[in-house]
This record gives sequence, structure tokens and C-alpha cells, in this order.
Amino acid sequence: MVNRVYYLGLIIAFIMAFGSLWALLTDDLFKAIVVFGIVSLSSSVMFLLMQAPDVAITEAAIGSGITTALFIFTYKKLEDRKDER
Amino acid sequence: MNSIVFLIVIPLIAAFLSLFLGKNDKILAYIVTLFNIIFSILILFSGKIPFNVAIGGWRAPYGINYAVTDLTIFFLVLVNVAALLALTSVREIMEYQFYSFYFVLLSSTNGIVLTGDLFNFFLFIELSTFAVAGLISYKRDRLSTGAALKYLILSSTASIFSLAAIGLIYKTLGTLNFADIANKVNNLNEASLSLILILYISSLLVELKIFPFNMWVVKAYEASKTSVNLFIHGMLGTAGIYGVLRILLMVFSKETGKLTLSGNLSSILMLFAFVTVIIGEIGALTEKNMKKILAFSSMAQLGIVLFGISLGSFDALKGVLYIVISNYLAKFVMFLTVNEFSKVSGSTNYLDMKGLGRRYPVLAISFTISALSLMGIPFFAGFWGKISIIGNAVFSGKLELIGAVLILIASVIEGVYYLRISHTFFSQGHEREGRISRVYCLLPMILALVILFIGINPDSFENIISILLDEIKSPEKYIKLILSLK
Amino acid sequence: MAQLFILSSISLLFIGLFGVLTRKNIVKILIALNIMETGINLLLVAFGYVENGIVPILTSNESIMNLTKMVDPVPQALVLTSIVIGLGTTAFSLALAIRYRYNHNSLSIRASEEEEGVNI
Amino acid sequence: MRDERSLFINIVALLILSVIGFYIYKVSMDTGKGIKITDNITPQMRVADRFMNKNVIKEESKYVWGGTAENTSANIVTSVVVDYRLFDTTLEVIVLFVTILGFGFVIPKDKRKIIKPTTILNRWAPILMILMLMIGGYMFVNGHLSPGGGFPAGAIISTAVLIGVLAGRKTLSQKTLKIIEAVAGISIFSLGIASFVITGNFFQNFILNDRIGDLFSAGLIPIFYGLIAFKVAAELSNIYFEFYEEC
Repeated sequence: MVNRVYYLGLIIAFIMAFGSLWALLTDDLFKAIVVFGIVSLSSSVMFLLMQAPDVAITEAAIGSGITTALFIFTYKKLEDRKDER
Repeated sequence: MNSIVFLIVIPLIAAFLSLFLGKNDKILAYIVTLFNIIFSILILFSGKIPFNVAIGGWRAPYGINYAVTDLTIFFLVLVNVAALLALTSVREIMEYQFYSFYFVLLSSTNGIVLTGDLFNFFLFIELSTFAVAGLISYKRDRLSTGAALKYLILSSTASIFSLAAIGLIYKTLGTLNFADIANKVNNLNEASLSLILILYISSLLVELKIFPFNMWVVKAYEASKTSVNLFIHGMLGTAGIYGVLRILLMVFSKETGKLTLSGNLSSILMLFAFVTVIIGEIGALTEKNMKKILAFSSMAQLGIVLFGISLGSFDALKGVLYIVISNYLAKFVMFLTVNEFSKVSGSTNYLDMKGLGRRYPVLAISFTISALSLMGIPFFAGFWGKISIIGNAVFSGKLELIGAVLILIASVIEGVYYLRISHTFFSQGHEREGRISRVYCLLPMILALVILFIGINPDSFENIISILLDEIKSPEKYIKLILSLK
Repeated sequence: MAQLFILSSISLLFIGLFGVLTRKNIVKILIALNIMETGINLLLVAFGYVENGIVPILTSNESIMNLTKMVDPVPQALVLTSIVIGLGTTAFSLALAIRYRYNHNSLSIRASEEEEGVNI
Repeated sequence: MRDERSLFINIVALLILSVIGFYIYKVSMDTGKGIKITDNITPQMRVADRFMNKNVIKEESKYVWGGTAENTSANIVTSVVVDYRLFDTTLEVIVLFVTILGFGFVIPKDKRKIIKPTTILNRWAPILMILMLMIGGYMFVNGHLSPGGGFPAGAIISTAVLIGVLAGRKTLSQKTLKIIEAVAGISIFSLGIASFVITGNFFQNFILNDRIGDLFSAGLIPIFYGLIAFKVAAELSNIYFEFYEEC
């Protein structure tokens, strides 16, 4: 039982590490934002594994949901500006 | 004395109220600032110092506590007076956001000085960061946006480091209270302690404008209004110095009654201070823009302050307090003078201010007095600071000797550029149309007279400093005060 | 288990720091800053983790008997605060970034130096 | 030229990171005497022990499920956030207030037009909004019993406003949001001052003698969480209105 949880944690740790590297190294801004959202969401699963459901809920709602939404709104706004020129 | 929390709560409520008051915000700002000054002076003369306040009734290592000691009340008065002095330079009508940011900055700088909890301290620093970033970006033009963005990115990176340090402290010592940490810090491993300290100090170094974290300073000063410069200098800078004194010397000091930073760390801090002084002086020497010159110069002064703190002896600390007070007063005089002169001449380049000293001798003479004090000419306030720092540094070791020589060279460079400016003020210039009201000359003159008074009669100030040093010498009193509270 | 948590969070921290130091695009820098913040939050909670610990919530009388098995609640409380601070930082700096883009017509952090003609 | 420069920056950054990494490794391996960073310290050796046993004031006090204690929140994280360290939480609310104020101040005022929503979104928007409001309300009402609390509740309530914006339905004006924000913020501090008047301490939980595990327990905690939730929701909704034009 403990082992299974450990492997889940290992998988999520790899997802987070590779995801964050990908988000930083890719040239496409939109892709980076979405991948960052995935990293943030998987970190909330990590919080759940650490027996911190309060933090997990907050991270999922604020850290993952609203921060990503803010980034996407910003991206859209910058895109609009590009169209004008 | 539980009512000390009003110093923080009243400005925060005012920050909410300022959303609706429109043009009356200025009156509200004066009322709140005066309330803070009067309240802190009342506490100073209440005779109950030192005392400790447990918020929410949870006693010290468990809840959040505010401790008021001599050191606290000294810096509390300095911060609040700085707020009032800086507020007098706000002349035009500002949007309500300006005052909201100002109220938050006022409450957070009061909080930095008052608090006795590590995480609370961190939160107040974050709060002041956001308020200052908002104030810097007030003009919303090219320069100010970039400056605010860079400041925000830099300080939030530094704050992440200090959050890591808070986590490490909690993991190792199991507490977040200043006094409790100071009590238990002797149990901590030497290497762990230096890692924690170096991580935690990073967010303070941003406020203190020390080398690896100082690229925001010049642009921020150049991009913002004079009142904002004075907020950053007088409130944030003073509170930052308090934070360094409290955290380096009283919370994380390993031996009670003796100033011992761990060996590596003090030399690292010294190197940082050297680089800061060099950057500041050379930058100021090559600049023509008065605001940039003052930014570089305050960077250099804070470098000297950090050098004095990292020397680790009480005589040097006395000098540090002299330099703090001299820099505090002198920069006010200089910024106010430059503000008036640049309004008349229409630019911040000092070559355009030719001849203004002849028309307004009071302002120019005040400027010269504060410049002489910063240089450390005998019988000005800064002299007593530099003499005791250099006198201590010369016989301490190789690195300290280099520092002493560096400070002497720095004084000469300061002399070159400040006297160049004063000379420009007094040289023959052409006529101008703008006028400066006599009222605005009054404040710089009074401050310059205070500098002169401290310089000629240092005994008056020596008493205050010896009380402060007594407190720093015996952190166990602070620990006893806080932890024995029921 | 605790080692896995600490190692993964420190790796996130370092990747984020690398991004903050090297990226030129401001939005990328902010993403890197957010990754750093996620890393530090994970690190703080990992410091409070106990092997085979349980959630610090009382559900019945038995859970009061098991107080010694609970993970540390204080780092979780601190992290709740720090997540919201992270959101604030992101929101404010994104607004500044949009304004910066409108002013400089570029998202590069060195845009002002490039325009002034400093040869980089 | 450009590539060489970015390569140089990358190498410098890697060097800095490796120096920090090496330093941390050295510290964790250091065998001096005293507490080390790698030492295993349980919550029972920290201040958290008193929080979990709820005996900060009286050392030997014990409590049972359904009984009273000095702090009657069943969720210990909540009791730390909103009672033992309440002042931190209020400051955090101020952090959000300042940053959103700065956000609204700095962002350029050319808003996006909303593309006409599809029929499905338009029809289902009210239902989704009510669902979101219910989940958010449940979260802050039960913040002292189950995971959740004011901040995620505020975020979820604000998504209801976001759905309203995207569906083109008029929900709230920005002026109302500002008033909600200020009223919630001021009342948080007025509760603090009220507790100063009643008990002599700022931000004390002055409603006592209720039982752990009840819905109406934990004194002021649900009230504080409710105020925080509305404030956070108002602030976050403000962000959406800054991006999108109101219909």
C-alpha cells in the first residue's frame, strides 16, 4: 500500500520536474502557460500525498486555477495588441 | 499597553476608507500620520517601556507578539516622523491609489519595527514591497513601469529565499518567535545557521540596497516622484536598518553579550558592503542627474552602515547609529532642496541649476551642510560615525583595514561630487521665472540645523545611543521580557 | 517518502531559479517565479511531513488519541498564506508586464537598454 | 552575437546554481555538534504540539470529541490560520488588497469585447453560477470542520462571477465590488477592535463555550472565513472585469 503511494509520488515528481523544464525551455508562450498549469495542478496532488488537504484545495483553486487563468487573460490581451499592428 | 496594535490597524482601515474619499484623502493621510506620531511619542513618555503585547491573548512563542523596547521606540519615532516629512512634499492632487499605497506602507513599516515573529516580519516586508512597487509605478510611464517590474521580480525572488529560511528555522528549532529563536540558537549547528542566515538576509538586503540586490535602486529613484523617494529612503530604509540590527545582532547572535556573526558570513557581508560602496561612489561621480546621484549616494551610505554592522564591535555600532541618523536627516534636506530647485529650473540635471544658490541661499546652504555631514567633515553629525567606524576597523584585521581605506577614499569622492554640486549652485547663473515660497525653505533649514546641533554637541545624542547599545548588548533581557509573559 | 518530497521540491526550486536568471521574456520570468513559489510551498509542507502521518483534522474521538501521528499543521498554515501572496505577486507583475509591453512594444526584460542603443 | 550572450548567461546561471547546490549539500553533510538541518524532528518537539493538544494557555488541559477546549475548531490547520496566527491571515488579506489595487491601477484600460456566447453557455450559466456559489458557501461555512476555508471559497465564488461575465449576463458592477471589498475589509478589523474592547486583546476569539465538531462551533472562525471569502471573491472578480468588458 505504502509502495503504491510512493510510486505515485515518484511519477508526479517526474511530471513536475519535466513539466517545469518544458515550460521554461519552449518558445511558444501559450504552451508554456498551459504546461505550467499542469505542473501546478500536479503539485496539488503532491500536497494531498503529504497529508495537507487544506493546502491542496487552495493550491488547486488559487495556484493552479486562477493564476493560470490570469496568465491566459494576459496572453490574450497581448495577442489583441499584436493584431492591431 | 495592548493598544499599540492601533499603530498598524488604523492605517489599514484608512487604506480601505481612502477608496471612497476622493480629494479628502490628503487630509486623512495627515490625520493618520499625526495620530501615529503622537501615539508613538505618548508611548515613549508613558514610562512603561519595555513591554510585550500578545495578540489574541496567545502567549509568546505560540502566538504573535509585539515587543516594545528602547530600540523599537527609537526607530518607530524615526519611521513615523519620516512619513510626515515626506508627506509634506506631496503638493499636487494625487489619485486615491497613491494614498492607499501610502497607508499600507505606513502600517507595514510600523509593523516591521514592532513585530516579534519571524513570519509576521516576512509578511510586513512583502506588504511594504507591494506598496513601494505601486508607488514607484505611480507615473505609469516607460521608466516607472520597468523600474517597478524589476523591483517586484527581484524582491519576490529574494522573499522566496527568506521563506525557505523560515521553513528551515521552523524545521530545526521548531519555533518562529524572535525571542525563542534567540534562546535556542545556540543548539544549532554552525553550518546550518549560516545557511539559514544567508537565505533570510537576502530579502532585507533588497531593502538596504546592498550589492547583489541593488539594480532596482537607481531606476526606481529616477522614475518616481520626490515624495516616493522620501518614502523609500525614510520609511523603508530605516525599517530595513532596524530589521538588520534586530535579526543579525539580537536574534541570530550565538553568544549573548557579544557580537559574533559566524566568521564566513561577516566577511561575505563585508565584501558585499565594499562592492556596494564602490558602485555607489563611482556611479554618483559619473552622473549628472541629481536624483540618480542621491540614489547612488544613499546606496554608498548604506554600504558603510552594513560594513559597520559586520565589524562586530560596539564602538563601530555607535558609529553606525550616527551614520544612520545623519544619512536620514541629510537625504531629507537634499531631496527637498532638489525638488524645489528642479521645479524652478525644469530639469533634474544639476548643471541647469546654476545660480539658484544665490537666489535661495537658505536651501543651498542647508544642502551644503548635509553634504559636509555625509562626507564626514569634523563637527558635523556624520563625522562622529565615520571616525568610530574607521578607528575600529583599522586595528581589527586585513579585510577591515581595506574597508577603512575604502571608506576614506569614498569620503574624498563624495567630497568631489557634492562640492561640485554646491559650487554649481553658488556660481553665476541666468535669471529664471519660477519662485520658491519661503515656507518650503523652512523645513530643510530646520533639518540642517539639527544636523549641525548633533555635530557640534554629540553628547546630547550620545545618551540616546548608549541606551540603545545597552539593549543590543544584552539580548537576554529581550528574551526574558517576551518569554516570561503570561 | 519525506526524501522524495524534499528532493522534488528542491528540484522545482532550482529549475525556477534557473528560469528567473536566464529567461528574457517577462511572462516567462513570471512563470519561472511561479514555479519557484510552487517549489517553496512544497518544501515547507515537506518539512512538516511525518512518515505515515495522518491529516491534522479531528474527526472523532480516536483521532484525538492519534495526535502524535499527525503531520505538522503550522507549515501548512504558512503555505496557505504564501500561496495567496504568490497570486498577488503574479497579478501585479502581469499588469505591469502588459503596461510594459504597451510602452516598449516588446516583452524583453532588457527592452529599455536595447532601445537606448547600448550594444549588448 | 545574441546566441553567444544567451549561452554565457546560461552558463553563469548554472554556475550560480551549482554553487548554491554544493553549499546546501555541504551544510546537510556537515557533522558539527548541535541540531542539523537533516535531523529528524517531529511536530511534538515544535510549537505545533501545543496547537494540536490545544493547551497553549493551560499546560495540562485535555479535550475530547464533542467537548470544549480553548479553541474549538476541529480542523487544526484552520485553528492555526484563523485563531492562533489570525494576524498573519489579516495581513495576507491586505496583501491581496494592495496587489489587486495596483493591478487595477496599472493595467491599460482597453477591455476585450465579449464574443457572443453560445446558447448552451447562456442557458447553463445561471445553473453553473448557483452551483459555484453553493460550493463556495459550503466551503467557508465548513472551514473549521473539513478542508477548505475562506481563500479557496473566495476563488470558487469568483468563478461564478467569471462565468457570468463570459456568458454576457450582467451580475455586479465594479463599484459594488469595491464596496463589498472595503466593507469586508473594514469589518475584519472592526471585529479585531471589538475584541479589544471586550476582552482587552486584539483579534481574540471572544465567543467561547461551544463544542468541537458542531457546525456552530469555533466562535468567530466561520465569521472571519466568511468575510475573507467575500473579500477575496470581490477582489478576484475585479480582475476579470479589468480584462473583459461588462455587458
